[in-house]
Amino acid sequence: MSAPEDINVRQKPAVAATGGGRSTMLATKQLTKNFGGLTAVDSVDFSVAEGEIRCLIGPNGAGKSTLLELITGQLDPSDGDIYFDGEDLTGLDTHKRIDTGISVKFQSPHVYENLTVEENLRVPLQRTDRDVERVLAETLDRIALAEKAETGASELSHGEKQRLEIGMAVTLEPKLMLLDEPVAGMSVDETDDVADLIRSLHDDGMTFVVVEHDMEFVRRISEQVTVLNQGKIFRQGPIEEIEADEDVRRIYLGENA
Amino acid sequence: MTHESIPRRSVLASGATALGISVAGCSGGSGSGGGGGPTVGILEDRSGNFQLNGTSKWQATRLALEEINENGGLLGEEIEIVDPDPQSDNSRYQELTEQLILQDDVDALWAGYSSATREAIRPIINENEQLYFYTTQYEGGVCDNTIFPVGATARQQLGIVTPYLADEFGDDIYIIAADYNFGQLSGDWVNVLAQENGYNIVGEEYIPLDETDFSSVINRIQSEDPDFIMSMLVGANHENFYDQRATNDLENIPIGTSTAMAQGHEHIRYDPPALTNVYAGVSYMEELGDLRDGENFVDAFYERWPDANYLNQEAQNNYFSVYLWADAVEEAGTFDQQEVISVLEEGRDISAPSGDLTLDGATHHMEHEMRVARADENHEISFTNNERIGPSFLREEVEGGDGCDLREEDKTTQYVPSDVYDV
Amino acid sequence: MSDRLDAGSGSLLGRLRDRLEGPNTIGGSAVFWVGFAVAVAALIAYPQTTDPYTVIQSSRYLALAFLALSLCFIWGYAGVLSFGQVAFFGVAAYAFGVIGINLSSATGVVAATVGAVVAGTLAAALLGYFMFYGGVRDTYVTIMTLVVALVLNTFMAQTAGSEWAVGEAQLGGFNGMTNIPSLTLGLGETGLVLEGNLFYYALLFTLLATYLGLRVLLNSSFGMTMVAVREDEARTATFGYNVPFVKLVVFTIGGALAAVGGVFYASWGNYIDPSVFGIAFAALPVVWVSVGGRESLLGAIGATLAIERMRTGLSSGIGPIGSEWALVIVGGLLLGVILYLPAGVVPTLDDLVDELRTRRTERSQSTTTTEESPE
Amino acid sequence: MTPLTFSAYSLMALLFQFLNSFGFIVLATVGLAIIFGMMGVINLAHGEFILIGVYGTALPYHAGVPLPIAMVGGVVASTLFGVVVERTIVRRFYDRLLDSMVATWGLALVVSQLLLIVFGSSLDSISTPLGNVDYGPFSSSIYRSIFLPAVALLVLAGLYAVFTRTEFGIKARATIEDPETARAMGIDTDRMYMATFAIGSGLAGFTGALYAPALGSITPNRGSTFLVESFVAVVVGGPSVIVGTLSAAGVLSVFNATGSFFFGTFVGQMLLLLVAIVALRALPDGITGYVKDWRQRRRAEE
Repeated sequence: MSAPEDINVRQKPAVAATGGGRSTMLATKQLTKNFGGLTAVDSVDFSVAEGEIRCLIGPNGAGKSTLLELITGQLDPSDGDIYFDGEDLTGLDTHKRIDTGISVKFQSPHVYENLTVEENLRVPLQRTDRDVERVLAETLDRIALAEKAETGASELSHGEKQRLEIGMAVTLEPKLMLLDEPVAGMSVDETDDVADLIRSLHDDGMTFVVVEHDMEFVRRISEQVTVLNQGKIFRQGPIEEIEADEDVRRIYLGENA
Repeated sequence: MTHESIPRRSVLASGATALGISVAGCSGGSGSGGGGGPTVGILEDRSGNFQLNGTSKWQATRLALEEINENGGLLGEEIEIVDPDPQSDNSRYQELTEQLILQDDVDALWAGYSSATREAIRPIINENEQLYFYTTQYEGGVCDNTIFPVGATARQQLGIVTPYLADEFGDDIYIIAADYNFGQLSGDWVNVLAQENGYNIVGEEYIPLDETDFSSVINRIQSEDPDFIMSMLVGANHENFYDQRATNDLENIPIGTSTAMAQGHEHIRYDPPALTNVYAGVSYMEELGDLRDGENFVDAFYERWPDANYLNQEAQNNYFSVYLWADAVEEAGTFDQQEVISVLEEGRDISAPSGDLTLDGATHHMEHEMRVARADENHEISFTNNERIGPSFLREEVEGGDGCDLREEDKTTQYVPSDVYDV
Repeated sequence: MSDRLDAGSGSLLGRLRDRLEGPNTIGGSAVFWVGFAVAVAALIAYPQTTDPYTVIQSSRYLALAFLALSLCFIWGYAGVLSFGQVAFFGVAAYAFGVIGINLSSATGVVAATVGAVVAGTLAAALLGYFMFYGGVRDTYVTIMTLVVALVLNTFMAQTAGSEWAVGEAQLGGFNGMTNIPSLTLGLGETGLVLEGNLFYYALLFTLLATYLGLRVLLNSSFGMTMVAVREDEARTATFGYNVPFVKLVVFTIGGALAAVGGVFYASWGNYIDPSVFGIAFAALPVVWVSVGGRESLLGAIGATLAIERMRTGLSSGIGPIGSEWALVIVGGLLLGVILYLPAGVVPTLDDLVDELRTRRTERSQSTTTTEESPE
Repeated sequence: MTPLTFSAYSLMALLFQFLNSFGFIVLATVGLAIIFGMMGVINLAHGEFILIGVYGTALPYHAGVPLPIAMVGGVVASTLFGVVVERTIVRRFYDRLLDSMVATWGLALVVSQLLLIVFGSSLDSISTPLGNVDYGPFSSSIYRSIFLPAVALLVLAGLYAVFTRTEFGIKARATIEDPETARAMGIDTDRMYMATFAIGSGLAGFTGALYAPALGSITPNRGSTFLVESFVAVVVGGPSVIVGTLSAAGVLSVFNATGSFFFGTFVGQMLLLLVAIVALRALPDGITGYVKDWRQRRRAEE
């Protein structure tokens, strides 16, 4: 599968990642989540500026997925607050948070296995004011699944499911997109496709938070990286700096090295 | 104690029918039976909640009809029997009643154990003016054009047993009864008897039909310490009361009942001493045998149904009422239901295993031979206090004392004690 | 076999079929609709060809079919297995009785019909709100609905005393409520009493309209939402759907369907008793829908008619098999279907037909290509 | 009816009433709770499993076997039946739990009707052993109010030991937690499911055996006697089998006993059901689900 040709592939990020002159889009204040005796997310102040592609890395169990689930309301925080576009999301139901302009793709593919690709896309799309048939065709093209529109989602490959899921999240035209391991288990080609997809959406003005292990992939899409370890923000900064950081290497990169 | 006052003609007729000698001869008229011969419908439960009582009723009805057929049928024709199993399910009863009336075109119908079943099919019976025999002992008061409730009523049963116990043991009564119409109305009747005779009701409670645990009931009875208990408990769940009574050594408080023993034969199914000192007001129990000369209904029953559990009070009602109907058909010379009802409404005497009974034409109820059946510590049954009791409530008390007379006016109603008494 | 009669022609029929067909309902071919029309015609002609009893009996089955539709709708399409749909059926039946007995005119019966459906629907809405906004899920919903039915069973069974009356209407306890009026259309004192064949037709057309209406609903975007909720609640919430609300709406509609059935049922026998809330009756809709196929409205209706007909037939025994085997056969059949046709009879048949058709098309295609290749 | 008045004796009667109710709910529930809690299968034939225990006890008893030995017969019968049912029916439904309800409902119909066909409309009842204890004007059955609740507690304690202390229990819990990992660790999950189902059926049979002499009439419909209480208790108890059953039985029997003691049996029944509904609304995952949450929160605060 190759990405449609109209997607503009660039090697360097278009925008500097830090807040600078841009307004803060997402901010957590002292966000904490306990599971039993374990503190999965520990007093995290995490903020993302509008227009960023922020990557979130860290060893297994660092609390990355938990942080995303706290932001979307899958989990309720034990303490702390979440702000999006200046609005306090804490305590809101998931669907209300989605309506403020957040979209999410979970770690393991969560498509509707018993529906076709097209039906999968219709589910989020039918809620919007958008022209369903037009957007459907566009999105199918964009995620390169036009030929499989009538195929049952259970028959898709892992990579196709990942793309479908991103496609579903995208149809809502979110301001902020949360992606949990969008290229896990993908071939190199597929990974490239997803990277291209993210870049093209970013060019359209979408902000991203991406949880990812694949540092190659992280380098391709992002400059600014946050490292979580044991539920806390361990480091935050440009990718080069993080990669050079001995402590980060020790806790995280060492694992993969 | 009115054994001798039996009109001769009826005894001869019913005796003759029983022996298969067709008095009226073959008239050839097939009555209302659609196309074929005469048809009788039996709807009695052989599975589900009421199978214990229903099976015996079904067996006795079949026995009577088969006897008639073996002896040459009725008006020279063999009676066809339609007897699906309604499975203790009232909505199935409704459906099957429609089927038997509209499709099988039955000339007479025997159906149902509980009052709930009777009430469920009553609209259908009324709409189709179907001749219907309801044979369970019941709360009484049904006054309905085409229905013949031939079982003893609460007034008859409680009327024999309550005064007997009060005379024997004292005036303080504790009432426990099933929490539905039958139980509540039976409770009302005990209250009526108490008002009339100056008894003292020290406790009264109504228990849901699915309750099986009676410990709190027993504690309350112990707390009130009555002279005797009147129990109108119903169904397999409630039987547990008798066992728990024995466990708690409560046999010294006698129990009067209209429901135990005669229907569910608890005195056989329970080990002694559970039913010790239970006094049932009954019209019949298997232990009574057959009071007719030269007949043995009980033997015939077990010969036909070797696996049967018990021949209960209701089964006897089914049995004699089949003959009552056959007798009326013979006299009417037709199976036409209206004509048969007219004949029945003239009032009839019948010699039944339980004694010589009379059908009261005006009320469609029976004058029964009532007796008190007592179980001793070995669950041996003895009968005392024989008395002939008529349907006095419907005949003399309702409608300001005018009574209900179905020969005079059409009715499809049920009277309750509170129509007449302040209960 | 053409799959689309005149798709894209923009004709009225075409647009109608667009609304009625979709991935969520079985049966969309021209053959299906022809068969459907034939079946409906047969059902319309049926009372003319049979005796009054069979018509009355069939009416009862048709009334029960609403209960099956109600469960099929919420379980098959939104994944909410309720063991207590009979609760709304029964509430409506009792409400119909209470209002109908108190207002005995024709207008009164019409009011009773409306009031009863509203009562059943509200009861479902209330329970649904209580459960879905309270976070009660999956199996717990199933058992909670069953417990609600059992509460009503226990409660109604003890309403025997004369103090349990609403106006003229005695609730009647275990004996049930009698003298419930027959369905009537009309105003004031005069009206058309729906009995016998008329009752049958009223039921048949209401059922037909309900079936087609549900097809339209299921193939609309709301139907897609229901399916999404059934497939994955959490994921659906992350697309901005208010899942508890969707389930509440579905459950309420299900309650309304059951309520319609309850009104017909009470009016059928002019009687209702607490056994409608009992566990034996509560299990029946689950039986019908499982056998017919939970994702097939038509399957649910068909299974209701077939199973109930069979149950009645078996209660008289079949040939040498005595009536005592009726329940054994029903239970065994249920086990067999669930074990060997887990999707239910109708979806399994549908798959089979699809497969045959594909095979045939493949074969004909292969022959066509070889034979017509010169062209 | 006249409500009972307060006195030392009546409070004692209330206590025995509570114990009676508690024993009944625990024993009625425990077999169902094991099968539901460990396997997720709702066994709608639970009442019939108990009934097999009742028949398995009553038949040998009436043939002259002493009651305690006859009771063993009841347990053996229901356990064997459970194994057969698991092998032939239930194991096909581990991935379709809702369907298992339908299947077991079908099974329930077949079993109770077959019992009717084979053994007739009723078996003779068995008298309750052990007599009663007298206090003031009152008395209570020793068997129902002391023996059975004690057995109920022993059963729960035994289950706790089996599932926490034995290798089988640990394997069974691992299987329930995550079947795939358990398989990867070399646990024969298939056998674990069968064993769990057998234990659940055996316990149902044990309940039947214990209640054979406390049930009054023994008819093929008596299975339903146990059904409602057991469902309510399983749901109110929540996912943790032992603690859940214990706490649900405790809460429900307090309401049931108090209600029927002071206001009559109808109020007792209604209270039990209404408490169940309220409990479910307030604690959608049952009592143990709530306790788990609460513990987490407390630990977090520390």
